[in-house]
Amino acid sequence: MDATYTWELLANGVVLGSSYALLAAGLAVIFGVLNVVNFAHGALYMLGAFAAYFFIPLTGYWIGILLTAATMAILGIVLQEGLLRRLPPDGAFSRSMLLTLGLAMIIQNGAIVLWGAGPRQLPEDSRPQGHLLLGDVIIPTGRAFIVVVAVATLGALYLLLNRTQVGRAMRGVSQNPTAALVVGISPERIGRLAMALGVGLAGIAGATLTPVFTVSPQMGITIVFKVFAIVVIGGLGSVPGAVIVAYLVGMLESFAGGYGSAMTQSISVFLFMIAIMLVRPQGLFSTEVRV
Amino acid sequence: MTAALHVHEPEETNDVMSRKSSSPLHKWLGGRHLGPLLPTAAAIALVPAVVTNDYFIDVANLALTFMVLGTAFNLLYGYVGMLSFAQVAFVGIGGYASSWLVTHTDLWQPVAFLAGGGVAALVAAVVGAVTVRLSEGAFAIITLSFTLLCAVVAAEWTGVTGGRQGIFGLPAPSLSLGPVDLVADTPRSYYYLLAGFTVLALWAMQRLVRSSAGTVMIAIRDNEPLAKAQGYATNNYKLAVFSFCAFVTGLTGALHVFRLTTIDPSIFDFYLMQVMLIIVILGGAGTFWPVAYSAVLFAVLPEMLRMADEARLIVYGALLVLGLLFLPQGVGGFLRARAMNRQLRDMRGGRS
Amino acid sequence: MPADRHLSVSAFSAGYLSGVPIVNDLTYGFASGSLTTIVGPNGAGKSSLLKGIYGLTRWCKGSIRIGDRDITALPAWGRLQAGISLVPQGRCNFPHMTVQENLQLGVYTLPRSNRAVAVAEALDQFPALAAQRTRAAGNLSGGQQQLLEIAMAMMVHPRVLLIDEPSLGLSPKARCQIFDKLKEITDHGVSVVMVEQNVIEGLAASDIAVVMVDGRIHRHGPAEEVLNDPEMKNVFLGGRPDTAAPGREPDRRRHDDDGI
Amino acid sequence: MTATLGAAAPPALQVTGLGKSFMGVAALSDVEFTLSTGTVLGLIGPNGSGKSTALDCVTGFVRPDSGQILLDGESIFGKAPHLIARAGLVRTFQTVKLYDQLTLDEHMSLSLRGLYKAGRSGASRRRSAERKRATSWLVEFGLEQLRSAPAGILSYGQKKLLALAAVLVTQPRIALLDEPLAGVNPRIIDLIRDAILQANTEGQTFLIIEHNVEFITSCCSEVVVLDAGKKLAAGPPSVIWDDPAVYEAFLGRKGDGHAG
Repeated sequence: MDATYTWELLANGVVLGSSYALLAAGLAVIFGVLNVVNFAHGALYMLGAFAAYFFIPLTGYWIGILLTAATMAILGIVLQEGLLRRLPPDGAFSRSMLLTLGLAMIIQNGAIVLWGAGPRQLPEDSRPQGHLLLGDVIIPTGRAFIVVVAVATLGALYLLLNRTQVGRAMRGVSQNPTAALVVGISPERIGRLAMALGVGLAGIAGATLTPVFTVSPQMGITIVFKVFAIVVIGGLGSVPGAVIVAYLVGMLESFAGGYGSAMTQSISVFLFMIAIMLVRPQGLFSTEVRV
Repeated sequence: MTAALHVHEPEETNDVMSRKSSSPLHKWLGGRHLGPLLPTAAAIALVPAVVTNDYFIDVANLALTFMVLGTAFNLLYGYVGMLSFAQVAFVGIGGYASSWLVTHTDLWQPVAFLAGGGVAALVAAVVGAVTVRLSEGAFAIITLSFTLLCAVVAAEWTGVTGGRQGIFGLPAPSLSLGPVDLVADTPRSYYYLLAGFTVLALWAMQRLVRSSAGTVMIAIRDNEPLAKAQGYATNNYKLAVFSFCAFVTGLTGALHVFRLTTIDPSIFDFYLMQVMLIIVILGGAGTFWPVAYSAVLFAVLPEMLRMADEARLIVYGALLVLGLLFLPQGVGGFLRARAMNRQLRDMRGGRS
Repeated sequence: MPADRHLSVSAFSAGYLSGVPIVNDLTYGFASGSLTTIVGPNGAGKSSLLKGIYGLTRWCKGSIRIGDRDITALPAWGRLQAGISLVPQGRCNFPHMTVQENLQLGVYTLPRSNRAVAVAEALDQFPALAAQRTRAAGNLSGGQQQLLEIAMAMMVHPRVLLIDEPSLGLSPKARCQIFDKLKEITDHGVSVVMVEQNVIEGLAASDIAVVMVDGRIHRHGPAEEVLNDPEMKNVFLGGRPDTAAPGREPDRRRHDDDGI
Repeated sequence: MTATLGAAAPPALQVTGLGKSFMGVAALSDVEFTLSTGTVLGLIGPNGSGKSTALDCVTGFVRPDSGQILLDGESIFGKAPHLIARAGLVRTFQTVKLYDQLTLDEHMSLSLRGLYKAGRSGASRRRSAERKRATSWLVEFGLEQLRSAPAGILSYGQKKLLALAAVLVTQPRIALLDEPLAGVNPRIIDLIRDAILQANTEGQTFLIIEHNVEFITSCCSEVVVLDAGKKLAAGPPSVIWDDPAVYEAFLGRKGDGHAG
């Protein structure tokens, strides 16, 4: 077996895993704090990619990504305030899934109406130029940036959740909403923040892909399936679990794709999820709570 | 409520449990619950006499298809509380399996159709064996992932599914037994085929819901641990209903694609899933007939509001969101709540 | 007694469905710096009164004042800042966080600069918790968790502490500790309003008793007086004060406990 | 106990060496108790002592790590909850569980039918006897007026009664009740106590978790005390209350808390 090819697959796995990790962490934050399975995550990721597609030629790479993150975070707040928060409280769990699914369809088909179904690519001169050489492995700068942005963002997320009072408050709301209310945490404020974070992370994931791949309204569908698998394997709502599994799945996919077809890639991820569910139905990283 | 604690009227208590006896056949068909099925069947039978235009007959064909698909999804989500996004996958699996069997083997057509449902049920049994015991969220996610996986497989597994082109030019369903030779090659003749199937399927599903197993299904939805503590193998019930619904859905899928005479990976698109969701949510999850009737509405409505596919999906998405926000129990749930309030008022009134 | 610690409600109604008041047009001024215990039959609206005062019921009417300040319009966290803390029924902490982290969230509404001091103070005042600082709250015993919740509520130096059924599901030993702690808190000038099903032990520990029936105040007075009032025996049995209770003697429970 | 005629029948339920830990923290270790047919065994202990975990392990809702659980001499260790229920161990839950949309009648018949697969004969006479029993329990608990109403509308106390009735009507080998009295008023406490005593007189075997000392003293023939997941003591209530270790863990300071 060709060693360089293996290294390339490995690098590719890290890049894929970084994108997945951004998406999965956002999904896990939203689930953990709001108890909402956000089925619109893929559509929001696609919106992020389109936002970056429009921003980057105007402002350049880094500012474009920041602008995208900010725009998407604001969109997250709007969705939370305008829709999710208004769901009637009884049976809200399954209804929130259906609501976000409806939302996904509105966004996705709206994008087709607005921008057409065809793929688009960022003009050559707006993409990050050059490449990195790691041994024999060539990594285009755009891909390397995905990893850099992901690691920086996830590091910041870790610090936010574990080292700041507001992050502690977010974890608090996810563990016991009533207790959070009693110590004076405003659930509305934390809910907005969680949606802003989650959707912002999806936006960043989309934005970093824009300079590397093509952008199209359907791009969210296939990727979100893998991200859902990641979140389930990691244990719904566990942010560290989601990030670790994201890199695992990125590797798995890179190698399954490298030695097989797109079909084997998808099937291997699905089978991995099923296998984990057989052994640990609550996911790899969720903890058994004593009643 | 405490006032109820000291009232005793034992005379009243016996006739609630004893039921009026009727003919065994009537009983087996579903007894006193048969109610709305007969008028519905009569209305279905009357359509060809009233509607002359073949185009509208085709719309009616779609309405029948949606009635079965919507009701099967309602059985899962409304009655057992399983939010399964795999229903659309079973439509596709049933469609692909029956198409492949008819085009690649000499299997008698009715058997090929049933086999379409059978394959869907078998796949459901395998997927369900792992997923029915998982949390609500994990179940929803895995079933959705499964549907997306099916789309990928249908597009890539060219040898069997025909890839992105799919399988086309499917023959009209025909039943030739000796001198009898029935071919469903026009929308009108297809309507008779679908109408028979729909009434049968609705009867079977209604029979299940009103049976003692149906009560267990509701019990599992309302409180699964208690059902376990009362000796019910809840996972087996869930698996059985999941597979049964997959069978009905797969069979409907087979009939659906043979009406269109073609199948390709787009069958796994969000469109059908979204239609099923809207039918059940706006009709009222957990109420039988309102869901069946709302299926008719959502088959006819888009034909009256002619618009591009994307625009229609946006409108449907918006309807779903608005329904969830403003009519969360659906029309059926609203009616049921009203009836229950009336019943409670009567009970309270009778007591004082 | 400082007047600004005085909690009062007037023409106060609260409930879950609009137009179905569980607390019904209630007017009362809670005594400052003392332990007031609210007793009454199931469904009398005791818990709803506490939740209504803290702002957790779905709707309410009338006014709530602390001292001279009307706090009716404030959301829950605003009322907390105005000096009202609530410890609701059941477990109400963050089970996967350590005791320390729980306490850090307890001071969520305090200015950043005061937080560390408040945490240190709480650990000082609740030595039982200091010993468990690094354990996850969910792994503490029921009594310790209840103490933790009281500690979290007290960290913001409230004027009024509302506490709902602190003895629920606790052993007699843990119950005693909790009641003692509450008495100690009133000694520091904080008004404590407690809802308690365990009428006899609850009233024995308190200064003032309020008897609620059907969302209204049936009577109130010194706890000892109400406890020994024979007319109240049905209330202690969970019934209404005007109907005769069949069977049991009101002090049978105490008798049995003495006998063991 | 002495076996006078041949070999003694095995005890109804025998638990030995039961252990369970969550996240490395032992919730139960080496717990053992024996329940004889026709008796009422009380399982008591401070909160968090593992009572509910023990019940969950015995009924299959939590998979125990180690030990032996014998029902009439046959192992039910690690079996699925529905199989254990069919084998005759039928339980209630600490937080009352019901089917909100189903009627009271449907609750009773579901309960009967679920356990009727456990080898009960389906003869119509048998079934009509069961139906009569169901009706009489509903009458006894004052619920017969509401029998065709959905359980969601019941008050908390009525819900507890219905949950108990649904267990008792099946006349299980052993009825396991998790805090049947928690949160209900004394009037309903009396109803529940009388129902349990009546069923016991008719031969029903019980395992009951409860905090109510008076109830334990008057109803249980035998008590097992758990503390911190370990068995602390066992014996008749009168003996147990004199055990100093039990005092320390469960009752706290002797004679305190009853001033007045």
